[in-house]
Formats: sequence, C-alpha cells, structure tokens
Amino acid sequence: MSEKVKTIAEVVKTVPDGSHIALGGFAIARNSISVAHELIRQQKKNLTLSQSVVGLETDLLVGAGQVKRLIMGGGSLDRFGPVHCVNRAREASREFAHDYSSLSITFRYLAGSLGISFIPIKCLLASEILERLEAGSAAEDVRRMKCPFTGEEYLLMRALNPDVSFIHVQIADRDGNCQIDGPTWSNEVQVKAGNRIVVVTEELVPTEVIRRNPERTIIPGHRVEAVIHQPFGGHPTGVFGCYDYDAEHLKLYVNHSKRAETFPEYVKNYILGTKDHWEYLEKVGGAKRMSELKAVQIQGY
Amino acid sequence: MSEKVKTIAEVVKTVPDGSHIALGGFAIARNSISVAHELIRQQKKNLTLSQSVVGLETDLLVGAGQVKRLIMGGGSLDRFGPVHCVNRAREASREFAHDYSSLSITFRYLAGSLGISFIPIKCLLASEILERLEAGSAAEDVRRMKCPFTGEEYLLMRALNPDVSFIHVQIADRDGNCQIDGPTWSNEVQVKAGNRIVVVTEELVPTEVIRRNPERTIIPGHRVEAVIHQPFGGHPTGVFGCYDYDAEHLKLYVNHSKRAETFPEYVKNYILGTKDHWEYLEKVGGAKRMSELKAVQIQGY
Amino acid sequence: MPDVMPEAQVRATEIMAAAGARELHDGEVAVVGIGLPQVTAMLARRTHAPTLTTLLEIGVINMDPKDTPVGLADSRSFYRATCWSGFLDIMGMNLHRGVVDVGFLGALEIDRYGNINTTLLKEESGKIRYFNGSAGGNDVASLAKRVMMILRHDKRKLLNAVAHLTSPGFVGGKSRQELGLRGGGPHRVITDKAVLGFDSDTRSATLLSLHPGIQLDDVLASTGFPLQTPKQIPLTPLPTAEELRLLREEIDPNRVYIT
Amino acid sequence: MPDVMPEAQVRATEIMAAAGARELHDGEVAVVGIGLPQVTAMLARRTHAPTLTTLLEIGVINMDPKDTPVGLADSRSFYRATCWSGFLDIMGMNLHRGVVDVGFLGALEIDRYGNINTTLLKEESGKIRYFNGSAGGNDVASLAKRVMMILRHDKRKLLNAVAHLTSPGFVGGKSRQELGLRGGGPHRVITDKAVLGFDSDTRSATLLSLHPGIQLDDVLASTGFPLQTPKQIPLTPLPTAEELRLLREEIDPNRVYIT
Repeated sequence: MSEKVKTIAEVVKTVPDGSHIALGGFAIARNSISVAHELIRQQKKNLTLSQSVVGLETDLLVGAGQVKRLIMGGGSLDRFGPVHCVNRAREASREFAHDYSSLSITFRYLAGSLGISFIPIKCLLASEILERLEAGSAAEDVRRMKCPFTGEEYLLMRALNPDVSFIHVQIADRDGNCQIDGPTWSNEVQVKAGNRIVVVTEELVPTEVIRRNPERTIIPGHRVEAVIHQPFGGHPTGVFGCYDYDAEHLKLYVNHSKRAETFPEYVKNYILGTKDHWEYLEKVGGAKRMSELKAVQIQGY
Repeated sequence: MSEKVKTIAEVVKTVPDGSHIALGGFAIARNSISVAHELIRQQKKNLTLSQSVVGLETDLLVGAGQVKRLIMGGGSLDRFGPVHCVNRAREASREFAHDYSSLSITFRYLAGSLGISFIPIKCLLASEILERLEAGSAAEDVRRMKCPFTGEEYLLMRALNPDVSFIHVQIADRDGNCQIDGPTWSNEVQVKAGNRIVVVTEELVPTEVIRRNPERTIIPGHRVEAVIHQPFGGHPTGVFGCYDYDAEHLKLYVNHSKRAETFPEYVKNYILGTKDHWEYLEKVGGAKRMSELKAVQIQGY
Repeated sequence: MPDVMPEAQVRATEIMAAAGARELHDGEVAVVGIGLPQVTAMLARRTHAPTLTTLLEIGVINMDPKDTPVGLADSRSFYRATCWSGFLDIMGMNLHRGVVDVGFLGALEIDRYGNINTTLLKEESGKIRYFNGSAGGNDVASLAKRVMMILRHDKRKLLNAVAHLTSPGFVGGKSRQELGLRGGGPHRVITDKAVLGFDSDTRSATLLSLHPGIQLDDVLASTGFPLQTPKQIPLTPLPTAEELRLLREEIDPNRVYIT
Repeated sequence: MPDVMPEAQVRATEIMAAAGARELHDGEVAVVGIGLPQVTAMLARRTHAPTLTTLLEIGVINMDPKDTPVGLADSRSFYRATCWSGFLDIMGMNLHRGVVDVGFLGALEIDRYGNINTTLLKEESGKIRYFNGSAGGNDVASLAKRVMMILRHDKRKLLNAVAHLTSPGFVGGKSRQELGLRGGGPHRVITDKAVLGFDSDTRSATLLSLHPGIQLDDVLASTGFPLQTPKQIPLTPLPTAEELRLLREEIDPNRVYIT
C-alpha cells in the first residue's frame, strides 16, 4: 500500500474547488481546525459543506468566503456565541444554506454510508424547515411519501455522499485505522458516507495499539485515503482526553467574527499569517498554552 | 426503578405464546442457550423467531416444535454441521420459513431500531429468494420501488420489531447497561428493534465498571426490561473472552439433531430433564468441564 | 433553614428549575440540553426521580458532571456517562424509535400552539437575523411524548405568530395525528413568571400557575397571544429548602445557569 | 526444495488456493468465509498482496488467527483483528456501500451464468432437502465487484439449471445492469480440476485453465452445462515452493482445509 501518512498541505492540494466537504466537528468539540485553516491558506473556492451541527471550523470557512452552499442541521459555539459568519451568510442569501435538523442530516449520511440512495424520516414534517426546502434548490433532495406497509406519512431524503470527509481523532495508525474517545455525534456515518476519507490524528500509534481494542475502531484503515498527524490540530476547540477548548481564544475569535469588518483581521493574523498549524500554535501561545490546555487524564479535559 | 435483575424462569413466564422473539446468537457464538432451554421447559408455543444467521439456540426451539414461523437470513453450526431441525422444518412446510439474507434481515432490524417502518435495499433482487417471498405469506413485507431521486430499482422491506429481543453478553450492570467483547453481528439493531429487551450476562458488574468504558455500552440500561445473571449461559456455544464452544457437546448435539427420531432424547436428557441452567451445566460436565472451556485471557477462547 | 424559603430569597430560575423537575417522573427518559434543562433534570434525579435517564443529543447518556459544562460540546458534559454513542443512537434509536418521554426545548419565539422558532428573527427594519436553527429541536418537537419549553416571559417571545416555524407544536391548532407527527407535542411552557399548559380541546396555551409575587396583569401584558386563564389561579410552589440547597451547593454552585 | 514442486506432490486444494490468491490484488478489499477462501486470502496477504483487506461478515476485519477456526463464529477468527464491528458495518457500510472488490462464495450448485444455489437440493425421489440458505451469499453476489466461486468439480454441482437461485450471477445471460444489480457479478470459478471464467459477450462459463494432470474430457464430463473451451488450453500454474511452504507450515499446518 502506498504510504498514507501525509501533510495537511499535501492532502488539501488534492481537493478541487467546488468539492462537497464534510468536516467532523460539533460546535466547539473535535473540529478539523487544521484542515479548515489549510483550506483557507490554499484559497479553495465554491465549496459545499454539509454537517449535522456546525461549529468553529465551518464558521471559519464561511467567513473566509470559500463556501457556496451549506447543508446544515444547526450550530453554535455553545456559550461562546452563535456562528456569526454562518448566520451573516444566511442573512445575505436565502439560498446559501439548506437548513435541516441534526437527525435528518444524520439520516442522510446514514443512507450515504450504507449505499442506499434515499431514506425515510418522521422529522421536518409540518414545519417551515420543510416548506423552505421544498420551495428552493433543495426540492430535488426531499419527497413526501406514504409507507407502503403502514400508510404512515414520511419524508424521503436523498443520501448525502460528501466528496471528501474529514475527521479529527485521538488515535490512528499509519493504515488509517482510527479510534475516538468520547461521544461521536454523526462521525461514523458522516465519514463512511464520504467518497474520500481523510483522518487527522492527535497521536499516530502502532497497529498493535489498535488491535488491543478493535471494537473501538470507528473507521477501518482500508476506507482511509490519508492520515495526517497533527497534535493540537483541533485547537481552539476541545478534544476529549487530549486537551480542553481554549476559552480565551474562543472569546477572541467571537470578538472578531461578530462583525464582518473585523473577521478578516482574524484570518490574516492567525491563518494566512501562519504557514502551517505549528506556526499557528506558536501564535496562540505555543507549548506553554498547549500545556495549560492539556487534559487531566481521569477527567478527559 | 423496580429491580431488573431476575431469574430466567421469571422472565420467560412473562413471554406469551405466539410472541415474536429475536435471539442474539450467531451459529455457535454467544447463543442465548439458557433462554432457549427455559422457553422449552415452559413449553412456549407458536413462536415467531427472526434472526440474521440462526444457530444452535434456534435449532433447539424449532426442533422442540415451539416455532410456527422462522424469519431467517441463513444459518449453520459452522463445521459441526447444518441446523438439521430448522432444515427439516423447512422441508416439511414451504411456509415455515421466510428466507432472506444476512444483510436484508439486518436492514429490517435497523429500520425497526430507528423507528422507520420501511427501508430500501439492493439485495435479493433477481433471485428466487425474492420470488418466493413475493409468492407467499411474506408478500406483505416486501415491495419493489424505484428511488424517487435516482430512478434505481430497490426492494423495500418492512421494519422488524420483535416483541422480545434477547441478548447474551459478557458484562452488564443491574440497570441493564451492557457491553460485548468481540464482533457483534446484528446484535445492536436486533436488540434495539425489540419492544422488550432482556439481557443475559456472564458477569454482573457495578455501574462504575460500565462508566470506565462508556463507548462500549451497546445497549443502554433504560432500554432494558430485565437482566439475568447466568454464567456459562451460552454453553455449548462460545462466548468470546469467557469460554470456548464445547466441541464434544456440539458433536453430541448434532448426533441427536440429525434425525427427527433421536432429537427428543436430547431435549429430554438435557433440557426437560434439568430444572434450570445450573442443573444443565452439571449434566454436561459441571465445574470441571467449564474450567476446561474457560478462555485464556489474551486470546479470548 | 426553614422548609420553604421566603420568596424574596428565591430566584426565578430556581422556581423554574423546581417547577420543571416536578414534571419529570422516576424511570422516564428525557432529552436535555445544557443549561436550565440539565439543571432541572439533575434536580429531579437527586430528589424524586433517581432513575430518570438523561440523553444528550451529541451521544451521552446519564452524564454526571463535576464541573459545569458551557454546552453540549464541552467535555465536562461527557464525564462519568454510562454510555457514549452519537446522534444515530440518541436521536435515531431512542427519540425516533419512540422511547423518549420528555424533551426540553429553548426558543427565540413560541406561539399559542407551542410552535417554536429557533431559526430567525425579523427586526422592525424588516431585516432578517439568523440564529442557530433547529439542531435537535425539530427532531425533539416532532417525536418526544411531551415537550417542555423553557424561556423568558416576554411578549416579543410569546406571540401570535412565530417568524419561522422551526419546530412544530399543534400547528394551526391541529392534532398531532392530523399533522402526521408521532410525538405528543407541547406539554408545558416554563417561564420566569408562570407555568403554562395546553388546552386539550383548543390546543392553545393556558395559564397553569403564577410564580409567587407575579401578578396576572404582568403575565398577560408579557404574553403576545391571548392566554386562557382559569378563575382560580394556583401559585407555582416555591422550591423546598432541600431543592435550593441542591441547586445552590451541588448542581450549579458557580451560578452559571441559576442566575 | 525446487522452485516448483513436481505435481504429484501437490494437492488439488493447494492448486486452488494458489490460483485463488493470484486473483487477489494488493490493496483490494475481500469478503471471505472460513475455509479455502480464508486460506486463499491469507496466502495472497503473505505473498504479493500484503495490504489486502479481509472482511468477515460477522464483524471482523483483518483477522490474524494463530489457531485454525472451524467457522466464522469461532472466536479463533476474531483474534488480532484491527476492527470488530458487525453486519451493518461489514455488509452495509462496506459491501452495500460498494467498496468490496472481491467476494468468495461456496455453492451447492452453480449454472453456466454463475447463478448460485446454497438453499436446497431436489433428490431423485423428488424430495427437497434444505441447506444453510443465503446468509451473506446473496448480499455478496448482488454487490461485490467480482465474485469468485470455489467448489468441487462435479456435474451434479455445475449444471444447466440450479434447483434454487439463491444468489444471482448473470441470470438468463442478462447483464448485471439489466438485472438491476450493482455488483460486477461472477468472475471466476475455481474447482479441483480447473479455473473457469465468464465470456464477456455470452456471459456463460468458459474454461480458462486446466490443473496439471487433469484432462479436458474429464472436465467436460464433470461439467453439467456446455462449457466454452479455447483452442489452446493453458495449465493452471502450480503453487511455488514458497506458496506451498506457507500453506503447509504457516497457514493451515493441521491440514484442516488443505486436505
């Protein structure tokens, strides 16, 4: 097998403009920050992003103007604030975002991960969410139907299959076998629905470590195209068992993101102004700050 | 919460004749033998059994004449032989079994576990399996349909929701939180599709043990109606990490099961002739035999 | 410490938490969010509902945090769980499966039929401002057996028509069956002034109790839709001394949510 | 030990395993059963296809057993796996997802179009005898990119019409697309006498090679359907000395499957 361990820059170079990308974060947890930054450095354009619950990584890409279409279930930065950039983009164009719910996006990924092109659900019915989807460009992704067995009314949704799914994990081996610590929200189906799968890992471990707990392997290596080893790759979001979210930096981020005029300054200082994630980490406090954020083992944060 | 820890006899008493039961075994692995035996002792009648891959537990119940309908994907006793009793019953009546495949039964459980009443699949098409289903009493459970989004032809199947799902696990706590060691075939969806869920566990552990590896909890306690603590409850099938299958007893079983005339003798000697699973274990070799079968920790068998 | 505190010393959020907790029964399954819903569930677990099961959409069952989380995505809310899974298990194999008794939802706006808006607001200028959207809100509203709403009592939040119907209640006063929805729909609205329920015939919001010290006129003036009111209006019970102790000393000692 | 063994010393099962292994390419994903398919995959992994991924339907990826399992359900086949999951992952999120390159299937009967019967046999008396049924067989036949069949060469097993079409090949000589099936369908039939392929036009079984020492007449007499045969019939290569060493000393030292 060709070597799968690559740098973020190498991998992002292979992502064409206009791709449909699914990032694996949730609000301020386990975001693919290192990937979002590199997508910005390489100025990828006209991206479609899909996600059950969007967070910082997606707010960054939308704020940087690289996203054409957002397929989302919802999102926030928890108590640190809303996803201001995403919300501004939704305000600017009613067609920018296809709003669903957490479960309906997850079901669309489930269908994609199983290779079935549609799936029924009992959500979104009798809501303005569905009315809007049916009235806009998402109309081709939804259909109402009665169950042929029970006669119950359902919404059928088209499977979601991202061109590239990214996931940030605690440990992976060189073949791409990866294991996650903590809850996994929609990660398994979001990733397995992807036509290409890229894993960013905090720790690169020998396969022997994987074999010790094979039931924890959430994505098997044969599905994985590339493995990126990037410690603190999720900063400033938290990675359970590795490090806590960086409250100070999240506040700083929101202070920039809440106004369109101040956001570019954040991108300039912390992303375009740094050549890679290591330089970014230095800029936000380096080893000292990372050590402060490092998780206490028993509690995981 | 009322005490969930019960005896097998107590729980089986609450299962009405004619129930649809799903047992959690696969061929000669992790079978709910203690449950099958008690269903026989209490002479439960007209049962419907569903299972992705049937094994010893189901062969026993069919051989004892307590099963009216079997919904199956396939089955065997691995190299020890076929499921003779099941095969004889299929030979006696073409309507006895609804034959599917492993994945199609698993998808029907998946739909049941998610609370969707139907699910599409790309299997069984262009096969005599489907022709037979459509021609018989299973016709009401299958429909052909084109995907409204892609136009691709699919088979729609009705969700499976057993009245009671049983599962045999390595560890569970008194609330029913349970964790499985080794592969889980269709256990998660088979159990979560059940309207009632009963867990039989080799070890009853404090909840603190569950909290140590919450990602391994395959069935959360709030779904579980009853917890039965029955060491060696899977004998003569194997339970990974606990004990190996009992090759000698499996051969003895097949020597009885291969002919209709000799099978009742097995039921009489080992099931009706024993008042509970402890007495059964004595009959098949007691502590000495169980110690021989006990797994070597590192290898799990 | 007297068995019931003089109301002056009791915060509205404490009354809300106690009122919410009383709606949760032992052995039930609840989907909760971080904030007052989680505080409410914790209070119920530590008083009359020790076996209440709490589900977090993100994939956490029976969290037992020792530090106060800032949200669902905070590792603090994963602590000492009995199960870590994900949306497919929590929202699919539990909520969509039909085993969730109670769902707690916050709201930007609600109307008399318990329809919820968490997506956008229309400013006087006509400008539309977007917020978080549904996340699990529509799923919970569609599927939970009972939906409990917790929000500030303000006539710009409780109004005749929501700016966007994100999560359905009794849309247009219709029954859930007519709407093709499985869940039982709106059950309670717990505000900082009162507890509302829904009339079984009209399916419209009705006043169940006033918090101690709150006047009916105040509530009516703060409610943007016509509110059915009984002749005799009971008072929302104050939290017991033990409930207050739990809230203040154990559940939210840093007053992150009990503000 | 010479590089190629004199054929007299080579068992048919060893030739079958080596022939099967040659059909597996490095980096591919194969659904295997226990027995010759697993032996074949192991041989490929230890020779030219070190990164071949093996999937067991039950939920085991890249098993590395140190003791010979008696079947899928034998704990010995769980040993040292890189992933333990289940049907939904292996057969759903891999096979149905379309990422499985090769599927191995055994059979009671097959016909010229690679249709497989694993369900029942009709005896001369007319009595029907049932066997294991499909299990994952129909799923693999429907969805894998290439299907490899391994069975004993016997005209009662390779015949004009199977007693029950459990798993579809090129049904009635139709294309997979016409049949509404995703997988590529039948690719090879490996028997104890020969290796068969399928004609790209007629989609009917064709003789690709004879095992050393086997006569064409023998194969034709043992085949219950008309078999397309080329003018020049190549010999199936014998296993190399290293392949034999691996099979005999490492992969199946107790001769459980190499019989």
